[in-house]
Formats: sequence, C-alpha cells, structure tokens
Amino acid sequence: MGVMNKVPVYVEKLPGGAIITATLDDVLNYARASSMWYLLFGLACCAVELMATGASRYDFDRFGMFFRASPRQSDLMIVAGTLTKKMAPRLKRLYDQMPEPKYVIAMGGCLITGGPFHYDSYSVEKGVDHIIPVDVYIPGCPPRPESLLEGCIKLQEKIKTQKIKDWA
Amino acid sequence: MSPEDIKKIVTERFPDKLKDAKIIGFEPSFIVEKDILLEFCRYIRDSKELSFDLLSCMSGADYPDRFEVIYFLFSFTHKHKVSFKVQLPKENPEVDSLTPVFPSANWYEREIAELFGIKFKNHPDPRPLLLPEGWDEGYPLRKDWTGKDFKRMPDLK
Amino acid sequence: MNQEISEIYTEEFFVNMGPQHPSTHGVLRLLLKMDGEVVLDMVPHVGYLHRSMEKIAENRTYFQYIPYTDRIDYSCSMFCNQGFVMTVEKLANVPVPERAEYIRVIMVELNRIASHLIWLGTFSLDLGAITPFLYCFREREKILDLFEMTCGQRLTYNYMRIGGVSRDITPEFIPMTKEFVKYFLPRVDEYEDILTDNPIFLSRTKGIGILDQETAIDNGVTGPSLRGTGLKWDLRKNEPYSIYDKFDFEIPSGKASDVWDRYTVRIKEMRESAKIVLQALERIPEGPIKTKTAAVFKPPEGEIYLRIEAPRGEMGFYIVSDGSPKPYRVKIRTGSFSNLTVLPIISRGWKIADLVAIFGSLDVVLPEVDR
Amino acid sequence: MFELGNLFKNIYLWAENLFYNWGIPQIILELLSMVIVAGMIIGFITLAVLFLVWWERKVSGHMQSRFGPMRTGWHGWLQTIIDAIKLILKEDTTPENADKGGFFIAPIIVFVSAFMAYICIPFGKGLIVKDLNIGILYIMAITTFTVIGLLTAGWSSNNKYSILGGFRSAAQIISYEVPLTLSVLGVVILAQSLSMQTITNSQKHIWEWYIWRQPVGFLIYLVAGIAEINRTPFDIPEAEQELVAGYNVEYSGMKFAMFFFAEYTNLFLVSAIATTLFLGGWNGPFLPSWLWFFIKSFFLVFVIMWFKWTFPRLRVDQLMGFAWKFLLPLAFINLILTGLFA
Repeated sequence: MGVMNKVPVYVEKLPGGAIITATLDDVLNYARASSMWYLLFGLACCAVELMATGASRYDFDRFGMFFRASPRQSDLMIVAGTLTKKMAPRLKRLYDQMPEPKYVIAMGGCLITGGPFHYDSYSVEKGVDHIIPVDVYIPGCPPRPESLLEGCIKLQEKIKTQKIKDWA
Repeated sequence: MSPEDIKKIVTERFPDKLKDAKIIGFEPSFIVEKDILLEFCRYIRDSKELSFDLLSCMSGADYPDRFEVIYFLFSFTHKHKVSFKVQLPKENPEVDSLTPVFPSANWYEREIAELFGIKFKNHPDPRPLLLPEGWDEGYPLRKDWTGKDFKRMPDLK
Repeated sequence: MNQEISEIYTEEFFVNMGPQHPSTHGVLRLLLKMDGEVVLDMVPHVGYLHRSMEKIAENRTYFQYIPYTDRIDYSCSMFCNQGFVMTVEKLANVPVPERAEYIRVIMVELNRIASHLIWLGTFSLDLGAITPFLYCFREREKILDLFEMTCGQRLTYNYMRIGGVSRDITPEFIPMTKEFVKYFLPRVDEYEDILTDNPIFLSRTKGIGILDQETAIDNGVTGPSLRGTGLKWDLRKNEPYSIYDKFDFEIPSGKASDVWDRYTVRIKEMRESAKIVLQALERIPEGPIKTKTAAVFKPPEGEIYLRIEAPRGEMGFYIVSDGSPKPYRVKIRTGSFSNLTVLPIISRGWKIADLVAIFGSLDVVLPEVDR
Repeated sequence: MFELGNLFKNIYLWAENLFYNWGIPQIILELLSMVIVAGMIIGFITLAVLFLVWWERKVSGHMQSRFGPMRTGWHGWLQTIIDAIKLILKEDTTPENADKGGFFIAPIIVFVSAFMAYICIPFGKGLIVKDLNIGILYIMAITTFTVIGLLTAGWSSNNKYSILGGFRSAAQIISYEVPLTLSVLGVVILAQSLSMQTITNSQKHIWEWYIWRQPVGFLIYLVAGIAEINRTPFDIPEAEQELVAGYNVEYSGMKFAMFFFAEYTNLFLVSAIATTLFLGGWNGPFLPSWLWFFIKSFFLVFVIMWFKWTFPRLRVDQLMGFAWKFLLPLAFINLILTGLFA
C-alpha cells in the first residue's frame, strides 16, 4: 500500500488538489469522529459510570457511539477503572488487537497517575500511559457522565484535525 | 448460647490448650495452640451443642514477634459465634489447612499464604490467588515488606 | 458402519472466558473445560483488580480511609462506609446521634435499591434482554440524584463519618424521596411484567444452577444467594445493628434455590427496602447529625470484627488498633469473595449460556473479591 | 397511479425499439438490462439496509426512553452512512493463524446468498426481476447458503468463540429451515403455484390474504424466519454475553460490514417474503403497489425489531427443542389440515 498512501501527497501538488484533499479530510474525519464504537473495557468504579453514560439519561448513542464486545470491531477504547499490574498485559493485548485507526480515552484518576492508589499500593499500575498511548485523559474519581461526554467531544475535535496526507 | 457457656464447654474439652483473647463483636475468643487446631475445629463443627457451620472470615496479621491467623465462626443452627486465633513464629510460619473441615477456608488460605507467606499444610489447591503471575517480590502484607515501585505516603504534618 | 461410528470422537477443549468479556462483570477470568456447549469444569482466576486496599489501610488515618472504603464495592458504597465507621465507632465507643442513624438507614436502603438495580440490569443483559437494563438505569439515576443532592457524589459518596454523617439532608430531600418511592414501586411491577412472566425468561432461570443450602453454608455464601435457598437469614433482622429493630419489614426467601429464586429474592428485597425508607422518612427526628470526635482520632488498643448486611452478603471489617491514629491491620470480609467460590460447584454440567445466567444470579462484583 | 413497474417496462420497450433501429443485437440489450437491474437491486438493498440500521437504532432508542443517533443530520439520519464510511476506512485485519482463504470468502458467501434471493421478490406490479415458476423454492434454496458462509467464518477465524458461534448457527439454521419450508408449503398448496407473482395475484383483496386461511402457518413462518436470521430471541450464534460476538468475533472493517449488511438484508428479505406469501404482497387500494409492499414489509420489520428489544435469549438446546418438538409437529399438522381442506 506504499504507493496508495503517497497518492494524497501527489494529489495535493496538483492545481486545485488541496481543495480535494481538504474536502476528503473533512468527510473522512467527520465519519471517524461521528461513529466511534467503543470497546467494552470496564475495570472498576468508572465502568459503572461508563454504563450509566450509555444508558437512558446520557445516551452515548446520540453521538453514534455504541459498544462492541470484540476489539476487532471497535475504534475507541475507553479504559475505565483501576489498572493493576496483573491486568496490564491483557490491556496491551486488547489494544494491539484493535485495528487502526484507534483511540484511547483514560477515564478516571487511577489511569492518570494511580489516583488514590498511587501511594502504598503494591499492585496498581501508576498510569495507563505506561502501557498504551492515550488521547484524552478525563480526571475524576469517578468522572461524571458529563465529563466523559466532554472527553468524547474533545476526542472528536482531535480527530477532526487529522490530515489525509499524514497517512503516508 | 451465651459466650460464657461456649467458653465453658470448649475449655472443658480442651483444658490448658486455650488462652483467652479479646475480639470485640465476636465473643468468645481464644488463642488456640496450633497443633490442636484441626481437632478443635472438627469438634466445634460436629458437636451437637456448638455446631459451628459457617466460617465467616479468616484473616492474617503480622506482629513484630509473631504471625497470627484469625478465624471467625458462626452457627446458623444456634445463632452464636466464636473467634479464635493461632499464633505462629516469625521463622517458617506453618499451620494446618482448614479446607478439609470448612471448604470456605480455601480461598482465604490461598490469600493469606500469598500475602503473608504463611504456609498451610495439606491445602488442596495452593496456587496464588490475587497477585500477578510470576510475582517474586515477597509477601506484601508483611510490615517490613518493600517493593520496586512501592512508595509510602509521606506524613502530612 | 460400526467401525465408522467408533472413529468419530469428541474432544474436550478449553475456553478462556475473560478477563475482558461482556458477561464477567468486570475482570474475572474463568478457565472453562468444555465438551461442546457443556461446561465440564472451571477454574476462576481472580486478582485482576487487586488494589492492595488492606495494605493502604495500614498507612492511612481512620478518617483518611473512609474514601477508600467507597471503592471496595462501588455499586454499594454506602454500605462499605457504614461497615467501616460502625466498626470504628464500636471500637472507640463513639455514640451516634439518632438522626444520623436514621439518615444512614435511609441512605443505605436507597443504595441497596440502586445496587439491586445494577444487578437486575446486568443480569437481564446476561440473558439477552437489553431493554430492562436501560429501564433499571433510568430509575437508578433518580436515586443518584438524591445522593448527589445530599453528598455531592454519584458513585463514591464518602458520606459517613465516625460518629455520624458528613452533612445534613436538605429540606427537599424528604419530599423528593417520598416521591421517588411512589414512582419506583410501580416500576418494579414493570420489570416483573417484562421478565417474571416471560416464558423465555422462565425457561432460562427455573431449575438452573441449583445451590443447595448445605453447599451454600459450607462455602460461606451469604446474602440474597443464601436466602434463595430458603434460609431466612438477614443480619438486619437476626442481629439488628444500627436501628433496624425499629422497622417493620420482611425477609424474602426462596424455595428451589435456583437462579429464579435468587432473582425473586432480590426483586422482593427492593420492595422491602422501599418500605424501610418510607418508615424512616416518617419517623426521622430532629437533632445533631454528628458526634464531635477528636481532631487526631485515636481509638483504644484492641481488636474488633463487625458484620453488616450488604446487598451481596455479609460485609465484615476486622480492625486491629494499636492505639495510634492509623489502624494496625484491616481485613475486609465481603460477600462476593465467598459467593464466587461456589460458582465452579454449581455450574458444572450446565451449558455455557447457563453459566452466564448462574454467574449473573450470584451478583458478584469483582472489586469486592479482589479488594 | 404512479406505478414503477409500468415505467420500467416502458423504458425497456423504448430501449428495445432504439436498439432495433440502430441494429444492435438483442443479446446486448439483455445483458445490459441484467447489469442495470442487478445494480438497481444492489442500490435498493443498500438504501434499505442503511435505512433499517438507522431505524433499528431509533426504534430501540425510543423503546428504551432515549433518543438514538442525534448528531449526524436531522435525528441522525446520516448515521449509517457515516458508519459505513468509517468501516471502509478501518484497517482490515486477518488473524495470523486464520485460514486465510476461508476467512476472505466467508463474508462474500453470506452477502451474496442474501442478495441473490431478491431476484424473485415482487416489489410491485410488474416489479420483479425474474418471475421464476419455482420462485419460492429458489429463495428457500439460495438463502440456505448463508449457513455455509457462517460456518466458514466460524471455522476459519481460528477462535474458539467464533467456532462455537459457527456451529450454533449451522445447527439453528438447518433446524429451522424445516418448519419454515413446511409453513410456506401451506400457502403453495392454496395458491397452487410456486411462482411469487402468481401467489401475489391470488390475494387481490384483503379477505383473500393467506394470513386468514393460514394463521398458524404465518406464525410458524415468522418465528422460524426470525430464527433463520439470528435475531433475538434466537440470536445465540452471536450472543454477546456468551460468545462475545459469535462467528464474526475476529472480523473487522469491511468484512465485518458485509456480515452486518447481510444481517439486515436478510431481515428485510424475511419480511418481504412474509408480505408476499401471507399479507397479499403489493396488493392494496389507492396507493401504488410498490408503496403497499414497503408499508407491509416495514411493518413486519418493525415487529421483528420489537421482539428483539423485548425478549431475552433462548438457550441453544431449548432452541433446538422448540424447533423439533413444537414447531415441526405443528407445521406438519398445519400442512395436513391444509391439504385436507384446500
């Protein structure tokens, strides 16, 4: 696919090509941002808030987000809860199983620094970014559903800045 | 049956093997010598007037001079309770497994064995329970334990 | 012909269910030995959420540890709060004002309803019915509104204090709670309409996963799963703590000790909890909400073990105090820990779909198991 | 009345005339029209599926006191198109230990078998691609190909969950095929034809609909049809809580989209056949025939969705027991009674 990936770069050099790539950027980014299927990855307390966000009052489905149980079919991994050292290799594996493009939201204090379990804990991984790259951090213990939605909107904004020519 | 009655029955059966302890909320409490632990448990389970059938909880504790394993038992038949502990030396702590007598001791013993390093003899399934696979940093619930990225919370004055 | 048939043989195979699987309610890993669809044997692997709660307790003051108890079981935080502060109060002989006790009972019983609603939702999801899950969460949000009004949090409340509660209920709380109960009881009927009389639901739950009383007691099963076997054992009634002896309520119990009985027991418990909340709202007295405790709180030396009736079985705290501001040792006994040990015994020989139903009916929450 | 059938017929006649005048052989016109019709069918199915997925999400949302997609266009009507674009752009992964050939071909088999059945569906007066005289038999035969695709998918993924899902779906579809066919036979006896167009023509008025003479047959068809397309309460091959995602657990991107697509194509197919056989097909007063057809089919689709969001899921052995112990004898009794009194 090496040649295919270079195509946008060449197209942009044509007269008027920038308009084509920019329009494509917009359409593709809009599609990616509006259809984030998240992997069900509840670990601890935040998982209940994640469930609540998917349920009636907050309703993830409004944003076109619904959960898939299989990592192969999901675009977004909302890691919700405390990551322990025992769980970390499994998290890495699931992340590797997800097809590109993939995004990660770290939900809750435990995934940012270890949160309340930073000190005195022998089994908690102090931050999920030791294991996988993270796009959006949502602080809180646990974050309210509103914060989670805000985090998803932030991620959508981030996705919308992607450029097709950067694929190469 | 009141705590005093239980205490009387048990002390009559096992004279000078039991010492008094004090655990609020689960009276009577004893310190049982570890070599009669299995016999003691079989007795209080099978005896008609005691018939303790529920091992409610088991805990370990690390003291400067000894380890303790604490048992909390309850009887659904007579609605009375008892708690007792065994004291183990710091070096090579070892005690009989209660799993053959009370099946619910299984996981508690696995947990205590893993976190305190107390060995349970004749345990049917002595695998680790909670810690990650390949854990080699010792027994984390011991008071003197310290690990690689283990940080104590600084005291705020 | 016979030759050919004898060449056909089946083979057992192993399936690794979890730690990330939609029906393990978190991070349980079950290693299943299967013959086709039938579960021959299984080994549960836990510890994927082991957060060293007990080690942390040894380096926190009693006040500092209350927020941690929230996270022992996030779906019934109030109970963990209550269990811990009651144990410390008894150890240090701190009296609790009556109003605080009433507030605690109201909060705890509302939390029991919320916790059972999470259970009902996920359980119906396990059986493939998706809509009841959303209905349950709709009602749960209303309870969370009440909590949020009182303590400012939706999930981890950190509400109870040694000697009382952190803040008084607002004036709107009582009418709003009454309104909620009035709204909620017909909703329970609605759940029953959609599940209880549904022939598919019946065929998935009746006679499945029978847990006889002896096995249950041997393995330390408590809570609704034990009551499902027909034993009317509830600490609120049999060993009344707090002020439960002042209320009039029933202990529901089952007969056949199958998945269905564990389901009905919890449905009835929600109604009973609503009843307790109403009674407590009627009788709540005026007065202080907290006994003043020393700024550096030091309970006397001693050991204590106290149990309360949480939605998933008995929750007990064993605290050793050496007279310093920090506990020497804290051991937390939780219902799920023992309830999970019984899963391999009662799910042997059932199909994988039944395993999911049985596991759902035991209502195991993994942070309680791993702590 | 605006009848699409007449329009297409006139276009075809005009083209025939044109080709004749230009002296182009007839065969080219035949080929060309085949390609165009196939394209139209694909286009129609795509539109229908895009609509159905969106509709399913809206229906489920409103049943569960929420909204469903809201952000993409008016009430999220663009949502499925957006999903499709995203799925096309996803990385297409193949597990390392998978059977590469089978893994590649399985979604194609499933998709094509679902699509081919549409040839014999009368969408309106004169709106049928090919009115085979064994139409219903052809549909029954071609839809069964799905099971080969699902089994291939389950096997070639080299995943235990997917193989369990594949076997479940094979067992389920083969079992329910029998009562399904038997329930269809009742209608065939009454209409004395296997052709879909003839069956439709024999139910001109509402009192002639076969649902009144074959109520049991209709119910058997609906239940078995829901089982055929793996929807709740019979969705055990992809039971999320047991098998994660069943046979398609390892599929991503476009291949997964094809399974998804085939599922909804089949959903509409089952409703369309039920409409033709039992609800009078495109017959109806005042409105154009194709509109009547869609109104009836989409109503049935709605009923099937309603089932999905209401019922729990059956267990695999209960499902089999239901097919063999209850539906099959009932279908036989129904068939015998129909034969006696027809």
